[in-house]
Amino acid sequence: MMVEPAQSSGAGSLGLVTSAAGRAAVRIGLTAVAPVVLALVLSGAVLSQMGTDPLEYYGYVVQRAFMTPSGFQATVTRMAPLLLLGAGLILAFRAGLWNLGLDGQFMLGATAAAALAPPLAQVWPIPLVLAASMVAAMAAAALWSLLPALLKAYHGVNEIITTLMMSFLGLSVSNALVKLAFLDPTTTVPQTRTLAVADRLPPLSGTTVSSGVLIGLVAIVAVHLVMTRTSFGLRLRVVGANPRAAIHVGLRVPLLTVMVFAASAALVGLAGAVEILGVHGNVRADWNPAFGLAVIPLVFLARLNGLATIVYVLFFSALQIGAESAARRLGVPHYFSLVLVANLLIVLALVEHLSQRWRLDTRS
Amino acid sequence: MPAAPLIEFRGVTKRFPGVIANDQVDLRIHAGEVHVLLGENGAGKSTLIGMLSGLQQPDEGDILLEGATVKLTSPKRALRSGIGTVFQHGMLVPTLTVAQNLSLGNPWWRFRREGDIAHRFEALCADFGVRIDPHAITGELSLGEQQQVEIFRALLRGSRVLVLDEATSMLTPQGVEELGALMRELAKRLLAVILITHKLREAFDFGDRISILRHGRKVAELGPEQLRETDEHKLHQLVVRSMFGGAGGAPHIRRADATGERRPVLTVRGLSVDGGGDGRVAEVSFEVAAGEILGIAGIDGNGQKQLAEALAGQRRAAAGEILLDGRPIASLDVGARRRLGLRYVTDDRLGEGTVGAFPVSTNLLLKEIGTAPFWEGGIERPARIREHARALIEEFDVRTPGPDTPIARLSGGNIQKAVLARELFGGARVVIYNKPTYGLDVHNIASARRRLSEAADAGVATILISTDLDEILELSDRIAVMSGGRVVGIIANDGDARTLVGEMMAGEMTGEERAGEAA
Amino acid sequence: MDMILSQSFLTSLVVGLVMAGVPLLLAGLGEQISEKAGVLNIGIEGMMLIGAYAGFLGAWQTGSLWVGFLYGIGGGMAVALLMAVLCVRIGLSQIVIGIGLTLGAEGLTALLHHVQFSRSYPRLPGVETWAVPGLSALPVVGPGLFDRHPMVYLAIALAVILSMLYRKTHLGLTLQAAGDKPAALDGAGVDVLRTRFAAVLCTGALAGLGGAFMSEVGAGLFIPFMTNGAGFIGIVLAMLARGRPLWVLAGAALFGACLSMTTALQVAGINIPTDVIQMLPFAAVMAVLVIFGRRASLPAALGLPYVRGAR
Amino acid sequence: AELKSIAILVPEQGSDFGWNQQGVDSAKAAAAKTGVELTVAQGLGYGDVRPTLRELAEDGVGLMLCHASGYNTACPEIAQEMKVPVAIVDRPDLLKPGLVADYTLSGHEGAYLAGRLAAKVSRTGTVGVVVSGEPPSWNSQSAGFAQGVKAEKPGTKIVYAVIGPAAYSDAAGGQRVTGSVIAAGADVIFGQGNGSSFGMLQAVETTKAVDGGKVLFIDVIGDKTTLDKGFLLTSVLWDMTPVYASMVDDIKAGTFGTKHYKIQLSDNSVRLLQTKNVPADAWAPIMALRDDIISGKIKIEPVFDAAAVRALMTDVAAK
Ligand SMILES: Nc1ncnc2c1ncn2[C@@H]1O[C@H](COP(=O)(O)OP(=O)(O)OP(=O)(O)O)[C@@H](O)[C@H]1O
Ligand SMILES: Nc1ncnc2c1ncn2[C@@H]1O[C@H](COP(=O)(O)OP(=O)(O)OP(=O)(O)O)[C@@H](O)[C@H]1O
Ligand SMILES: [Mg+2]
Ligand SMILES: [Mg+2]
Repeated sequence: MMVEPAQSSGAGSLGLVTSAAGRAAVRIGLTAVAPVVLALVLSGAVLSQMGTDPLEYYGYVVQRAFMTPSGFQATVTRMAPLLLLGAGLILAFRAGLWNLGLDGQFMLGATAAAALAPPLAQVWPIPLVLAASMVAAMAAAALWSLLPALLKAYHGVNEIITTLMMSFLGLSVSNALVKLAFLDPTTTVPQTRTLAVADRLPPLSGTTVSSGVLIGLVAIVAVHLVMTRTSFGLRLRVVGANPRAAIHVGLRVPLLTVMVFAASAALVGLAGAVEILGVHGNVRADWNPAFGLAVIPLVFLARLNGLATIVYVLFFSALQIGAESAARRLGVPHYFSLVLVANLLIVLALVEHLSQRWRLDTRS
Repeated sequence: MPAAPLIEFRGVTKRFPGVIANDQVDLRIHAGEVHVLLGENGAGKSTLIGMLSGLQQPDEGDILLEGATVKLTSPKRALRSGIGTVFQHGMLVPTLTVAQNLSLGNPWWRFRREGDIAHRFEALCADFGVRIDPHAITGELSLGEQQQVEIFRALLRGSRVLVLDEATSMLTPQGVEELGALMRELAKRLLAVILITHKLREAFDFGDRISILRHGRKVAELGPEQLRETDEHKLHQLVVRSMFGGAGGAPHIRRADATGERRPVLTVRGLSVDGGGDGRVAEVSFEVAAGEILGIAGIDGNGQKQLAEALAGQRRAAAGEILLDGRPIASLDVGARRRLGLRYVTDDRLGEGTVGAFPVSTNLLLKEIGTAPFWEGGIERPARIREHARALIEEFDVRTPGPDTPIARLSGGNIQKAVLARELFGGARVVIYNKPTYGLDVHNIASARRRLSEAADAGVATILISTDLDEILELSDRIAVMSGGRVVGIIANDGDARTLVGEMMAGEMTGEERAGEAA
Repeated sequence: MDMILSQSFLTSLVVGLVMAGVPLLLAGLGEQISEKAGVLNIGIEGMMLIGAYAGFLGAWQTGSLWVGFLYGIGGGMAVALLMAVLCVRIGLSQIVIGIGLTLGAEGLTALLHHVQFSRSYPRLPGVETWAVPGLSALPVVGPGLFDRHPMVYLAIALAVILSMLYRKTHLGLTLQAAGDKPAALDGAGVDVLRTRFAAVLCTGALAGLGGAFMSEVGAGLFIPFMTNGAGFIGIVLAMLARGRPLWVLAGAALFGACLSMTTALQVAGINIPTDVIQMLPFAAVMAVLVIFGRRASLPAALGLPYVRGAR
Repeated sequence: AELKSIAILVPEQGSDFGWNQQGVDSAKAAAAKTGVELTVAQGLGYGDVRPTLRELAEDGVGLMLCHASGYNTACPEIAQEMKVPVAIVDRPDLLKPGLVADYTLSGHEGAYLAGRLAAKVSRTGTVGVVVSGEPPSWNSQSAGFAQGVKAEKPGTKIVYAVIGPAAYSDAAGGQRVTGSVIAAGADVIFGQGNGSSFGMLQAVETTKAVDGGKVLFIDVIGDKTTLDKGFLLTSVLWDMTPVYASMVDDIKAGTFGTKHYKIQLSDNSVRLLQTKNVPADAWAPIMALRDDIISGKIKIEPVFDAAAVRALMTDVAAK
C-alpha cells in the first residue's frame, strides 16, 4: 500500500491529514484506535491477575463516566484544571522548554486564589473577585517560574533541575502560607477561608459542571491557535525546533524564554485557581493533587496538539471518575488508572514509531 | 594489470526509500594507489564507502578483501579488517583530548594508557613532519589538524586502506597540498587510499585512478595510464561529461569591472569581536560600495564567521563601528538591521539557516515573522504566505514538491536556493555570504554564483566570505584577506591577485606591507 | 538543650544522614551513568519504586537482606530493560517513556501492595550492622557512619570505585563519547546502542538497589509511593555533579544532612514550622544553582536517540 | 425519617490498622447494630470527593459518613445540594439540623492516660512524640499525651518531631526521625501516622534506647497487636461504633444535626489498649485515673492548634 508521508509541521503535530479520507481513516484506525485497544488489553491482564473481570471493569468505567448524568458532569468538571495544565505544557514544550515544575506552580496559584477570594468576596462584587483571584494566581505561579526562567535564559542552567527543585520548594511554601499566613481562624483545621458555594465560579446552567471547564477549553483552544496561527506562536516554535535558527533570524531567545515560562506557569497557576474557585472553595494544608505527572503523558499522547489534548483529557477524566466509582464496586484501587495511562503512553509511542517506519518502508 | 586488488566491490547495490544510492557497482582498490571517487552530490559516493566502513550493509553484491568475501557488519569489523575511514563530518569527540580520542574503542575495562598512545602518535606525526599536541582538547584544534588526527588514528590502528570522504572540502589550499603529500606518502608505503572529492583539480593532482559515479552507477574509470597520457583539457571534459552527463562544466562568470568612485554603503571601522574559544575579530575596517563585491579570503577559522555574525547582529561587537548608509547600526539587533537591508546568508544552512521540520514557505519568511502582509495583527495569513513562497520558488528555481514540504526533505542545493531567495528578497542593500557554495554540486554552484553576481549588478553591496580562492577570484572586485582575526590586507582583484592573496594567506606578508602596497 | 549535644543524638543525626543519603547516592550514581552515555533517564523514580517493592519482597520471602538487594537490582533492571529497548534500541522520547514508566511503576506497586501486604504490613527484622574495625570506635561518626549495614559501605565504595573506573579505565571515555559524540564512538568500533543499553541497565540496577535499600534498611517495610521523589532528586544530583561520582556522594550527603537537620532543629525545640525547615535541601540546591549556575556542561547528545548514519 | 442505607468515605484503604480501618470497622459494626446497609468507599484520596458523594446520594444512601478532615468542606456542600445528611469531622461550627452533624474525634483523654503510662515506664526520663503531620485530631492527642506526661512526672522530657510534607507514605522518613528521637534519649515513642507509623514501629523494634534497653511504642486509633513483636506498649483505641449508631438513631428520630458527637473514655469509644508489655503494677493506677476523668475529677482540655502543641512540648522540655 502506498501512503504519502504525512505533512507534519512542527515537532509534535498530529499530522493534520491532508490525504484522502479513506487513507486517513485507516491511519487513524491503526495509530489511534489499535494502541488504545492494546493498552486496554495489557492493563486488562493486570486486572484479571487481581481477580477482576476486565470487561466488567471497563464497562463499568464507561457506564459511570459517560452514561450517567452525574458521572458525565463529574468527568467534564474534572477536565478544567487538566485542560489548563495541558495548555501551559503545550506552550512550554512547543518552545522546547521542559517546565516540569507544575505541581509547585499549581499549588501556589491555588493558594493565592484561596487566600484572596474569600476576604475579597466580603467587599467586592463576585465577578471582580473571581477575576482578581485568577489574576493573582497566575501572577504567583508566573513569579515562581521566574528564577528557572532567568537561569535558563541568561545562564543556560538546565530547566529540568530548576523547575523540579522549585516545584518541591513551591509545595512547601504554599503549605507554609496556608498554615501560617492565610489560616482560617474559625476552625482548627489548617486550611484557608472557604469561598461560599454561591460565590464560586457558576456551574453551567442546570448542571453541576463548573464553568471552569469553559475557561480550560478557551485556554487550550487559544493556546492551540496561538501556536499554530500567530507570529508569536511561530516564534516560539522556531525556538523550540531549532534554537540556533532562532538566534540566526534575530529572535530574542532569552526574552522569549522568560515569556514562555511566565505564560506557561500562569496557565498552570490559573488551573490551581479554577480548581479552587470552581470546586474546592479553599486550600487545605498538605493538599497536593499532583496533576503534573498525569498531564505530561496526556499532552505527549496528543503530540502537543491542543485539540487532541482535549480528547485525551476527556479520556483521562473519565477514567479517573470511573475508576473512583469502580474502586468501590469492584474493589480495584484507583491506582489502576495509573497503570492504564502508563500502558497507553508506551504502547502509543511504540505504535507511532512503528507506523512511521512502515510509512517510510512503503514509500519506495 | 596490477596484482589482485586489496578491496573489491562486486555488483554492490544499496537502496534507500525512494533512491537507489548504489546500483551494481564494481570497483577495485589496489594497494599503493590513491583512488579518487568523483560524482555530483547524491551520486552515491558516501554510501559506497559507508558500506566499506561498516556503517551500512549492501542489499546485493559482495565486498571482497584480498579476494575473500567479507561481511563488514559494523565499524568494528571494518576496522579489524584494516579499513580506516575519515568521514565527511568529523568523527572525534570534541570534549576529549587527542590521545583520549585515539584510545577510544578499547574495551571499557582496559586501563587507560594515554602515555603510550601519545608517544606513538607523536612518533608518527614526526615521521610525516606534522606537529600536533596529543594532550590538546580535540575541539580546540583546527579542522585541518583534526583531520590529520583522524588519518593518523587510522594509521595507528594499522589500517591498510584509508578512506577520505570529502577530506579536502574544509581545508585551505595549503592544507590540501599537505594532505595530498600525505596521501602520496601513504601510497608509497603501499596503503590503498580512497579519496572522495568534488574538485577535479585534486583528483588529477593526487589520484592514480579515478572512478566516476552517477546516479548510483559507476559510469567511468580512468586508470593511471589514461591519466598520464590523456591531455588535461580532454581529460577534464571527459570527466565532467561522465559526472554530469555531457552537460559540461559551469559557465565562467567574470564580473564586469566595478571600480571607480562610489559611495560606500557599508562601512566598518575598528570592529573587534571576542569569539570566546573559537576565533576572534580584531580591529577590522573596510568599506563596501553599492554594486561592489568584496571577497574575504582566508583559512577557515580566522574570524570570518565571527565577523559575519557581528555584521549581521547575531554576535555582539566588543568595539568599533558599523555604518549602513552612514547610519550607525552596531547597537541594532538582527531584525532591525535586516529591515535596513542588511542580509546574511549563513554557511550553516541546516544548523541555523533553516528549521528543517517547518515547510519551505515558513522558512522563506523565517526572518520576517510577524510582518505584514503575511501576518496581520500577529495572525498568520496562510494564503499570502504560500503565495509568496510560490513566487520565490519559481523565481529561484527551488526544486520542491510544494511550498508545504518540510524544507529538510529538499536536497542541499535546493535548501541553499531557498536561503538565497529569503535573503535577496525585498530591499537587500548589503548581503553577506558565508561560503555560499559549500557542499553544492557544480550546477548548483554555478547558479548560486550567478545569483550572487546578478544581485551585485543590481546594486547590492556584497561581502563574499569563502575559503575557495577560485570562487573569490571569480567573483570579487576587491579582496580582503583575514588572518588571526585581522584583515591583513585588501587588494583589487586584478592580474596578480592570486599570488598576493596566497602570500597573505600563507602569512608571508604582514598587514602593514600589504596595506602599503595596496594603497 | 543538652540532648542536642549528647553523643548519641549527634550519632543519630549522622545515621539519619546516611539513611536518607544512601538511596539518593545510589540513584544519583545510576542516573549519572545514563546521562554520561547520553540517556536522560526520567524513569529512575519508577525503577527505584519497583526496586523498593522487589527488594522488600525478596527480603521478606527469603529472610535475607542480600537476596532482597538482588531482587531490587533485578526489579530496577527490569524497568530499565523496558526503557532501554524503547528509548535506546527504538529511539522513543526518553522523557515521555521515563514519565510513563514512573507512572506505571507507581500504579503497579500500589496495586501489588494492596493485594499482598495491605492486610498484614509485614516488617523485616532489625538490620545487622557491621562495624568497621577501628573506625567504629570514633566518637559520633564511628557508630553513626562506621557501624552500619555493609550496603552503606558498598554504596560509598561504589562512588569511589566508579570515580576510579572513570579515571583509570576506558569506561569513562566510552560513556563520555556515547554522550558527547556517539557517531565518533561508533566510528571507533564501539557499539553505541550496546553501550547506552548497558548504561541504562546499570542505572536500573543502581536505582533498584537504592529503592531496595530504602525499603529494606531505611524503612524495613514497603509502603506505596514510598520513594517520594527520591529518583527526581537523583536526577538533580547527577546533573549537578557533571559526571563526577564523588560530587554525587557530596550532594547526597548534603541532602541527607539537610533532612537530618530538620529533625535536629525540631528535637532541639527550635520553633520554626516544619514546612519552613523542609525547604532547606531544595533551597540549598537552588542557591547552589544561582551562585554557580554557569552553563551546565551536559553531554551534547543528552536525550537524543542515536541512529547510525542518520543525516 | 426512614433510613435504609449509609455510606462511609475514607481516603485510604480500610486496612491500615489506623484511622481508615477503624472508621470502616466501626461503620460496619454500627450498620449491623442498627440494621442498615453500608457502602464503603475507600481509598478515595485527598482530592475532590464531590463526584463520589453525588453518586452515593443518587444511589439512595441516607447518611454519608465523611471520615476525613479533608472532606469537611465538600460534604456539607453536597449535603445541601443533594439534601442528604452527612457527618463530618473537625468542623463543629458547621452543624445544620437535618443535614450536617459533626463528630470531631479527639482521643486527648486517652492520650493523657497514655502520657501518664509513658512517664511511668520511661527509664530514661525522656519520651518522644513523632507525627507525620499536624492535623487537629493528632494535635489534640499530642497535647493530651504531653499533659499526661507532665502530670505524672513533671521532670520528664518530651521530644517532638514532625516527619514532613509527604509523610503519610514516608515510611523511611518515619524510621529515620524516630531513630533520632530515640537517640535524643526517648525510650517511649508516641507515634501518629498512617504508612509512616509502620516506619516508626520498625525504628522502635530495631533501635536500642540510650540506656541500652528496649524502646516501647504507643500507637493511636487502631490495634496493631497482631503485628506486634513485643514493643507495643499500648494504643489509644478509637471506636466510632456508638457515634455512628447514634447518628443513625438520630436520623430516624429526626434529631440529626442538632448535636455534636464525641468519642470519650466514658463509653469506651476511647480506651487504652492493654498489652502484655504493660507492667502489671502500672495498669491499675491508670485505670483509676480513667475513672477520675470520667467522673470529672480530672479535666483535660483538647488543644488543636499546632503552635500551642509545640509550646506545650518546649515547655515540658525546658523544665
Ligand atoms: N541514510 C539515508 N537514508 C536515505 N537516503 C539516503 C541515506 N543516505 C544516503 N541517501 C541517499 O542516497 C543517495 C546517495 O547519497 P550519498 O550520500 O552516497 O551521495 P554522495 O555521492 O556522497 O553525495 P555528496 O557529494 O553530497 O556527499 C542520495 O540520494 C542520498 O539522499
Ligand atoms: N535523510 C533522507 N531521507 C530520505 N531522503 C533524503 C534524505 N536526505 C536527502 N534525501 C533525498 O535524497 C536526494 C538527494 O539528496 P542530496 O542532499 O544528496 O541532494 P543532491 O542530489 O546533492 O542535490 P543538490 O545538488 O541540490 O544538493 C534528495 O532528493 C533528497 O530529497
Ligand atoms: Mg557524500
Ligand atoms: Mg547535496
